[in-house]
Amino acid sequence: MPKTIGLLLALSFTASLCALGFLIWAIARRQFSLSQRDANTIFEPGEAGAPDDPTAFGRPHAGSDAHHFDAIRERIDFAGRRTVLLMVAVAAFWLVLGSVFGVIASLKLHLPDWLSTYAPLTFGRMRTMHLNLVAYGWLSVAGIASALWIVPRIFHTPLRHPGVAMFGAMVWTLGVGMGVTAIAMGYTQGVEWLEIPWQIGLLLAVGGACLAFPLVMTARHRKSHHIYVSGWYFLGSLVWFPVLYLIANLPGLHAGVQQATVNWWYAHNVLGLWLTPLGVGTAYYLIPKIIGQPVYSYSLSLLGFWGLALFYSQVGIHHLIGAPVPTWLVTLSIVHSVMMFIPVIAVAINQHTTVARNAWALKESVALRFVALGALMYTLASFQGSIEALRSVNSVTHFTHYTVGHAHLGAYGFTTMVLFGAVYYMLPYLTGRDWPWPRLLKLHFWLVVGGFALYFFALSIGGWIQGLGLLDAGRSFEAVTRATIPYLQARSVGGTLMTAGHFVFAFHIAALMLGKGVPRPSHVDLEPATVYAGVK
Amino acid sequence: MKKTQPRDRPAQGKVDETFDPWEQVRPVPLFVLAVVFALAFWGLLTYISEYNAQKRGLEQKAEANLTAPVQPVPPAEVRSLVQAPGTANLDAAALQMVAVGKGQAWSCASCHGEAGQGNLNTPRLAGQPADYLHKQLQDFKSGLRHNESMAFVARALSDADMAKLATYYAGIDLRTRSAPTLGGDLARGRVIAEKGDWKTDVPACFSCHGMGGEGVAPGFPALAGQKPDYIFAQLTAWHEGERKNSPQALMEGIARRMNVEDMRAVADYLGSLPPRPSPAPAQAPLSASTP
Amino acid sequence: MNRLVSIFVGALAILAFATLMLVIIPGAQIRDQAPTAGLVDYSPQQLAGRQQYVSQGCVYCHSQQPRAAGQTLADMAKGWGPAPTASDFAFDRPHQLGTMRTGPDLLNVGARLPSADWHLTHLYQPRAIFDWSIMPAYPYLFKRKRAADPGDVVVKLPPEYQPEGEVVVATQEALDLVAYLKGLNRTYQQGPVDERIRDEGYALSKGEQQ
Amino acid sequence: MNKPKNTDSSSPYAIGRTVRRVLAGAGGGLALFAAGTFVHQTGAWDKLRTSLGGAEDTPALSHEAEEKAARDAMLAAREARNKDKEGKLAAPLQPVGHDGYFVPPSEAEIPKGPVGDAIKRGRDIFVDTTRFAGRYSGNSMACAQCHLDSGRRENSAPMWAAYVQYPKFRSKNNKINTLEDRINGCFTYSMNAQASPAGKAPPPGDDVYKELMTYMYWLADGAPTGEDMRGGGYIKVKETPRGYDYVRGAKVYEQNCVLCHGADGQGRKEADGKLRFPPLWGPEAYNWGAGMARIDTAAGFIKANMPLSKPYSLSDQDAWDVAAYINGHERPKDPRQSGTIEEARAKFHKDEKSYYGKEVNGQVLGVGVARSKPAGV
Repeated sequence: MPKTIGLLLALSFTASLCALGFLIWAIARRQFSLSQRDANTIFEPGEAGAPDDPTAFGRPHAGSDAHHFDAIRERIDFAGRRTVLLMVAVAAFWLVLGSVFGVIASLKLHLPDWLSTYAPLTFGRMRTMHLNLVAYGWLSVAGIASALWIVPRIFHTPLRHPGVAMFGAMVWTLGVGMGVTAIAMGYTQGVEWLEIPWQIGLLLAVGGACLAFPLVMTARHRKSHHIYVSGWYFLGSLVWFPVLYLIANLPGLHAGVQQATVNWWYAHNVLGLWLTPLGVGTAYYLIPKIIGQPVYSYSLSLLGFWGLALFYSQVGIHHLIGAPVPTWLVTLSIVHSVMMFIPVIAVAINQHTTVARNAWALKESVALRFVALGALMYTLASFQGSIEALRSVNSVTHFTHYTVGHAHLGAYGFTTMVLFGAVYYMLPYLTGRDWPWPRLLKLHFWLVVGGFALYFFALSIGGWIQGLGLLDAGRSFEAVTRATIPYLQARSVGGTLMTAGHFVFAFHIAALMLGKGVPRPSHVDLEPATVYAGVK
Repeated sequence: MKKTQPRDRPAQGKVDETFDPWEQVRPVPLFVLAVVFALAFWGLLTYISEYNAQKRGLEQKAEANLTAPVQPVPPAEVRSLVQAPGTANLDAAALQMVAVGKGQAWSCASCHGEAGQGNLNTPRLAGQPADYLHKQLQDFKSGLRHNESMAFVARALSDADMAKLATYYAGIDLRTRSAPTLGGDLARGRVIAEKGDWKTDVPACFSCHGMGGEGVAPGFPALAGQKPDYIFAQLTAWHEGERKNSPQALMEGIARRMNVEDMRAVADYLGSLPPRPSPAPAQAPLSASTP
Repeated sequence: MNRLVSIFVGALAILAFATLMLVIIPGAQIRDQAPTAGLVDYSPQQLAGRQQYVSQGCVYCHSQQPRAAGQTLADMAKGWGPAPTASDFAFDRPHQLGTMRTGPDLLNVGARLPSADWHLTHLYQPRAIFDWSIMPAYPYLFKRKRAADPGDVVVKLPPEYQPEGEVVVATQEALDLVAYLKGLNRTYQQGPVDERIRDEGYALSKGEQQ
Repeated sequence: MNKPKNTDSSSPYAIGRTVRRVLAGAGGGLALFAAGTFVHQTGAWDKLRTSLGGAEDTPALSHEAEEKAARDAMLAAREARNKDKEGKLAAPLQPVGHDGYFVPPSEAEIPKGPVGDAIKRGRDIFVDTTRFAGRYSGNSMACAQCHLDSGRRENSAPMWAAYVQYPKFRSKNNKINTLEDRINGCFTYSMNAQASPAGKAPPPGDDVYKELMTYMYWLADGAPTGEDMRGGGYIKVKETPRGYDYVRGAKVYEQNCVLCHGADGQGRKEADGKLRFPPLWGPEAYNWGAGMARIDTAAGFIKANMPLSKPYSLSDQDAWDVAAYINGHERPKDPRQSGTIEEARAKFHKDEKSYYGKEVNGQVLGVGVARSKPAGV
């Protein structure tokens, strides 16, 4: 047995290290290269440094002289316009519904006799519906929408097969709706993150494939020589998610502890190889785009992307530290969790230096505020996650609300914030109108930031106290429970503020889509024929 | 933070159709390289130390296997080992409470087992001094001893009921012992039980609970054969101040001065003792001090 | 990084490697293990109860994996029982190891709380026993009746929770769930130690320090 | 993959620069790692963890390690001195624990062979006198019941302090006493050997003495002869202005002693009928001639040792009172008493603090109570 263990550990780690070493060597030797032409290219003269953002109120409109290429972009945007708009609307709906369920679940933790008469309203189901709605309804849908919008832009070509994408979006939405209904009725697979029964999961698979296909086709027909870093993340996540979802859902195959390893391999990879790339890819596009400055270093982009793939893919078992799984497996995941510092530092330098050197833009653009804050949260969440995976820290935080706080820092503080920014940025381009009430944007921002701060700190402190209590041999469960209740109440307040922000967000989207807002000057006659003509 | 005026920026190079965000050509910063290397060293060392620890752990386990712990009596035998308590003792009301319950109270046997043998932190009741059991039930009712489930039961019992139940369980002669389930150091447990740790004012358990831990009426419950998980749970509860109903606060003080490993060791040792020592112990006591 | 194929192939290769390390090899290692000697498969009623456990989402607050002594003694002190090994879960489909302890660990609840009546009272209204409990009540798993019919299991309740002039009886779902909870008991004697699979990193690192 | 189109020397990707950068990175990494390891080694990490409330690693009882170290040092110094031909090395210091008391050897240090066997037999007699020296034991007591922790406990007349005091002159019998004489006294008074099957204390030169003395010799290993050792004997409790009082003592007894010694002072019985806690008066207790029958001695013992696990928990006043209460009960008669109680009081109990020959509860104490039948062996 020691031989096997040694062999496996050595194999995994040397493989990862070799890959990393090769990557660094390749970067250093300029094997991945940008052409000199790329190097000289930034933005249009005059476009550089000008915040290009429809949420930058009070400045000359985007679409003024500075942004004459918007004409081309608008043609590109046009092809996928309806699909993206539909998905944003659906995502916002799921977000509102999901966060209402989340608030109900949160309230039930300190008002346990509230709404206890009907099975679908019980905590175990409310919490599950919340998770599935926000993960597969809001984050995935909004993330794909942002990918559908950004990928054509960075490839300089309109979205191919938008009809297929539209179909895929509908099937996916149907799948999420049916899945959540099934959970409410008590039909669940009983495994965290994989509750939606696989029969309904097939809808997600079909829908996902239909959404991925147009993106791959668009990438194949790209008009740019270079694939921008956002593209790597989007394309990577597109191949990763289907594999993950299919393997984890193979019916009848997984059982017992083995299923637990599959469970956390999947659950953490959904975050790491699906939601994170969608968020990072979006941030990688929006931050330099809004600011008008290039990201700091191409080499770091490479290190960030491949480091994420190498290390994030093997961190999942840190959810099973101290569990009945092989020791070597846990160690493997702990080491890879700490290795996550590498890609995170790389991404952090690239994104934060770009923002920090152009801090003025934060004042101008609400969208940038969301995205930059989200990117910052990504760094924090990843650092926190790496530290949380250390055995001594994990002993305290495992099994507690601290972990819930951490999960929300990643899924909400990072991904959701970035996607808020993406929606605020892209909708004016897609609808051709500006946001009707600029103040609502700021209201939304402060509601979710304030609410989330309360939420996160309450759960982190409360969870830490809970964890210490659980480790204290003589402490009764009563004492531990009583100690956490004030923090759970604070969490409910924070969650309610966030949900209020989501209502503002959804209302604003609805208003914009229903025709409110000042029309933006259009650059082109949006006829499909001219769209393609313009970019070919 | 350098504030850059947007319009001050010099135009960068020549115009290209590639109008999207892009990345500058800059090598990986040195400190990032250093972090990568530092993490690589750390990871490598973690693996090596893990591998060695694993190997050593297996060797230690192989040694530990040689000293096989006491074999527990399989649960199935528990019942057959109950020696019928003197029928004169049996009270119909007590039997009713034990088997069916009374009012809101669940039946005793449903948690403590048909023979009062207990499991994990549900204590063994068989053979405990009646006065001790009676006092505990009263304490549950009054809240002096805090246990919600037992308080729930005790609220439904009159003082006479408690006395009957205490007599009933005191009369059960159950010979099973418990396996040491906590993995404690049995040798250390034996030292604590037989000799105590006088320097920290932890007297030998046996000095009060009986030479074999079989209990000394009225105040000192039997420890021999009690569930190790229960003994450990109670010791830690005293240690932490969660339980505080021992006479003269003796156990509160003693447990507070014990460390958790000692509590674990002694719980395992006491549980694995036979409930009633045979009249002549097979081996001489390990310098038992009997004040 | 200007070619699609290299991104796709690289991404998939890395994921395949991760799958090998995290899913396939551990899966093979775990499946080599025979179920622990004392472990018995669930009865049909327990399986039905397990279905209830899954469907009510109990796993989101209750773990089923006490921690080992090498990591902490607190789990033992709470009476949650010995740390299990992989082969103690051979019949668990789906697994319910759980990651939260908003409530106590339940792997051995059938050993420490084997009373069906206790569980019925507690499921109907946890606060009838623990006034500080934040566990949901499950009134929809019970029926109120004027009088119990033969064969009905009446829930024992304190006066303040007893509906006036009615009795509370358990539905089949509640009885199944309780049967499952009573069956949760891994306190049988474990087999030889070296064959067990569980994370012993804590115990090992402690040994290393000494 | 594209080949670089131009590789001019100023490019950051020239091979020389690359190698230098990677080497610098590796060096920096090593330094970072070393710094991290150093921080970890200094314990800063553990401090941080503890300050955040993380569980501290529970150390083994520190006093045990300290005591073992003290003994090991003494033994090593002794060994070195034995080897030292010129006699330049100083004599080893006595082993002392963190509390300043002498550290007797641990059970593990009992040598093998005849000496070790004698030590063990002595220990057994000491701990369970009725069983291993039942022939000479006239009540239900044992040496270790007043000399706690098998004669090791400081301030409960430990054997390591007693051993180095003999032979010495005792006014009790007005002559030089050897250790054997002293133990003979224990049997005569504290063990009330008159009621034993043998009817008297062990005869001079008996194995009981040899074994007990071997055990005591071994316990005193490393203690200097003649020294008045710290923690030897019983403590002296200061006299209180209110003096001692039988009636007040009854209350103290009720609150602190009844649990173990019983309201009747006869101890408690185990399930198999064996006596658990020592009787404090009556036929199974020490007789009127024992040192413990003096109220000041008993108060010293009680104050420093009782109730078990709670030393020094009673106030001086309570210790005096409860000692008076206990010694205000009838017990086996003083074997030295040949005439009347008054004579014996004048001769043997003059000026001492005891109720011997005084009236308590309407009865003159000292008459003595005897067992209904001698315990068989």
